[in-house]
Amino acid sequence: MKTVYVDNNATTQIADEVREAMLPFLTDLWGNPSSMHTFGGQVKKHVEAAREKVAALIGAADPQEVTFTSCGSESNNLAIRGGAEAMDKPLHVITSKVEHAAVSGPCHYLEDRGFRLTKLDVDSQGDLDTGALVHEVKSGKSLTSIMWANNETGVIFPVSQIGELVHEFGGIFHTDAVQAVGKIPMNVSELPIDMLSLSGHKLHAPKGVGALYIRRGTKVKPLVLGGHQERGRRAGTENVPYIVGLGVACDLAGKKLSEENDRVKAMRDRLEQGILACCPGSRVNGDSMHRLPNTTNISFDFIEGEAILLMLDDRGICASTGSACASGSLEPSHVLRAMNVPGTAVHGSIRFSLSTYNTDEDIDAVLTELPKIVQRLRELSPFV
Amino acid sequence: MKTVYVDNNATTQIADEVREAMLPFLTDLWGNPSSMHTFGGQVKKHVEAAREKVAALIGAADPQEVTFTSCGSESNNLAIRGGAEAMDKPLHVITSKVEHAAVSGPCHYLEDRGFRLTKLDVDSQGDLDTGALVHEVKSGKSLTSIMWANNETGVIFPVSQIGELVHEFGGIFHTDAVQAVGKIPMNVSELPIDMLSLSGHKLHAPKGVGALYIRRGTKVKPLVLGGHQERGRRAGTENVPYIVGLGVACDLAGKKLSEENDRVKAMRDRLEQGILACCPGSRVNGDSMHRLPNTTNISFDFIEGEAILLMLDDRGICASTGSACASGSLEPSHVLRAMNVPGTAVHGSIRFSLSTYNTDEDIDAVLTELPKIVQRLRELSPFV
Amino acid sequence: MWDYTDKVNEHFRNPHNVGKVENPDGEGQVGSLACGDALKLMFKLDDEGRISEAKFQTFGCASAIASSSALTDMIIGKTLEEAEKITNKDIADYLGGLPKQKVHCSVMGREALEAAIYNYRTGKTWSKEIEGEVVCHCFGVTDKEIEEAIRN
Ligand SMILES: Cc1ncc(COP(=O)(O)O)c(C=O)c1O
Ligand SMILES: Cc1ncc(COP(=O)(O)O)c(C=O)c1O
Ligand code: FES
Ligand code: FES
Repeated sequence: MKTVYVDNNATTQIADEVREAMLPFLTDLWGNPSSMHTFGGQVKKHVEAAREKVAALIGAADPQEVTFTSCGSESNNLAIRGGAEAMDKPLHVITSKVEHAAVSGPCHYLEDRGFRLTKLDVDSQGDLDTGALVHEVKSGKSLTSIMWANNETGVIFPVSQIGELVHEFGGIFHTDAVQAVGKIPMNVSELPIDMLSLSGHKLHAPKGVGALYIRRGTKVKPLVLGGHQERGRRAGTENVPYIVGLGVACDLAGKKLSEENDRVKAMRDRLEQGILACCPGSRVNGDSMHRLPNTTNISFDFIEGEAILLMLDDRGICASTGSACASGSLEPSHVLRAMNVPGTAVHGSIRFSLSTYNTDEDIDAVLTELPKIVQRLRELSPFV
Repeated sequence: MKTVYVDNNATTQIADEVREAMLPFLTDLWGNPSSMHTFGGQVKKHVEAAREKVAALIGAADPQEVTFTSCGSESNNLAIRGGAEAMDKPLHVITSKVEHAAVSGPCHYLEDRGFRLTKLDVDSQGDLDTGALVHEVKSGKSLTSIMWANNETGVIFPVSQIGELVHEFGGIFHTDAVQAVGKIPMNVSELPIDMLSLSGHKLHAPKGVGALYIRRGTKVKPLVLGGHQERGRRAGTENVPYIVGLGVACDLAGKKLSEENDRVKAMRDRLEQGILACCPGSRVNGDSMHRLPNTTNISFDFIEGEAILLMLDDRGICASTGSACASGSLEPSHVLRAMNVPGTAVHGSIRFSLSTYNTDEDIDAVLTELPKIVQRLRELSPFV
Repeated sequence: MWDYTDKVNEHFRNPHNVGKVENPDGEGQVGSLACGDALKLMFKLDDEGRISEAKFQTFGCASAIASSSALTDMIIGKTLEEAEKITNKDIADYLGGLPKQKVHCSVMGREALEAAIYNYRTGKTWSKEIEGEVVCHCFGVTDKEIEEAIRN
């Protein structure tokens, strides 16, 4: 059975170019970049070249603004815990109700330690309540962390507007851009963003590498304390192969940005329209104007998400309910709840997320199988 | 020019078996182990198999006592910061003066936040002042972090004795075993150790993966907060390829333990004796009774370490002064200073650290080149 | 990914006894659309007072579907007194076990059966107070009930 992978917001396949670029560093060039000898030291320039590529994709003015980490979650923790620790009076943390656990986790951590925490609402379209933000930022210097794009719905937040508001009152603005980087164009140097998190495995680099953009002048205390790696911002011997891989992945993502917003978007739209047309009682969750080109989140009345997923899985189709890392939990998606998705629909939502590796045949496969599954499960439902 | 790599305490080459085992996970098996679908979920059992292998090497009673991290530094930070946070009254942190920066860093972090910090002395042999430890642990429940083996000198600390003392007074004992794991036999389940750090790249797995052993019942707050990965102890999508690689590396290390303590030790001893014999004014730093089988740290009077290193490098020989990650600093080694290594010798020390990949020819090469270099530099020295 | 047994997978993929019983002798439903939980169970008795037909409908995850299917299989042919003795653990055992976090999914089936028997005996519809903290929001199952289910 062919695998139809439409779960690219959970993780992506490693691009061939990325793997090829990494292999020498898993084979002969295994030296420690901090070593004084040539064998180790020669590796350092490859790390720096990767830093330049990451900087280029996000539009950082200076590659030194990029700190490599071990994943998107660590980037978020470094930004929020480290950013709050470095502030003189970091009393107010502002975030949204639809953040990834790797943002809400450190925010609640700070709350437990006496910070005031505000979690902004979203409306039924998943759009941020920026009015409330205006009100909150006024109350004093804040650390605000709002995601660029939501992992479950793909809804894009107005980071430029948010950052301006935050800056107006002297606050610091971090954005979790794990789902946005490589999917939409961005130029942080021209945006009011102080810190930005990204993760390799969402853009065809491996799982286990990430980066945090820290604008020059922004103060952050390290999370992993120890050696002088990453200019003292992140201790630990550098994961050279993955850093090199992340560099290449960023390069590729830059080149494929237009394909993502063009061919991938067209496939996504066909998938979405197709599902809505052939599955009665289905609806799209999330603002369709401000949405990542690759994501669609669809609710089905009266049936439950896990059951749909498992039946899709039987047919080789990989999709997801909410975020993969929440799949250990039985709670319905906090994102859909924040959006007040009504009734059983909140339990019956499926996220399809595409990448440039998807084909029209993948879309056909989903459109053939899904309606049968929905009908079958509806027959089981006491509500229909 | 052939590279003679005798810097295995800085990092090691990736074993072929490790790379081979990782490749499928960089190629076809790139799913997210937390995914609900088979394509992702099937990967999980490989992560768990790796956990069993790590547990087996260190003698953990239960694989669930092993938490994967992104490096040895993170393991140390998780143990110390997370361990202190989880204690009711974690007022006293005890460590030694010869720890790696990834231990002293988080210890100082805690000191800055109001913890009492005690850093125990070592004697001129690099052995711990256990008398002082007896005195300190008595003063109340402590978090004690003492390394199993020193990275610069290879000196092995009496972790069993230390742990017993700490436990007698209700404290928690963490050991940074990054340099010990894979080099000497160990069985944590029979030792009074609550937490133990290890790092992949010191035992022929890649840089960028580590583990923390957390004895069942020991409380630790996570450092990277977010998703439910690693049973809530470490958020972030798992670095599956490296975790698999670390498992294989632990397997291999177990099989090669006797070779390490036999052939590698014999090479080390020949190297050490050879240098002492042909370089007047040289001496070994560190207790030769309690020492890792692969490490020798030798001081040369009147000449400077960096100069020796660079000349060795010209001849393709890779060695190190102190720890690689400190090489950005110009300070003489904190370890040798704590040992009160006298006069110029503290500036003129070189660490040679071997692995099972070294050969007798490597030793011959060092023994041929080093005396020439030492003599040459002595001619430059104003002290001779 | 949940570690479901083959038996769970089988019952989830091809659930037995789905639907409604015509003119049921007993009918029980737990949960409601509003709070997001729902399982409906109906049965018919034969002349000897044994359950001759039992059917269910559920809005639920794979465990809930499999548990309901298993339960209907288990009660057919039993008297109400026998059927009443079936515990959540019996259901889980019948399925070769359920993942720890999913044990509660078998609770609902048990309760729907209880409700249906109550309905048969009294002619009334069973309404039930839920105490404790709601753990499984999708079905309004409480921690107390899970505890009981696990202890059973
Ligand atoms: C004793 C000791 N602890 C910790 C570390 C840190 O390990 P890593 O580089 O994997 O973070 C090292 C090596 O660099 C070490 O030698
Ligand atoms: C929005 C968002 N933030 C953070 C993360 C965490 O990234 P990682 O798994 O690399 O830690 C993810 C994905 O899991 C995500 O979707
Ligand atoms: S003279 Fe160069 S390091 Fe001190
Ligand atoms: S019924 Fe199965 S998760 Fe709640």
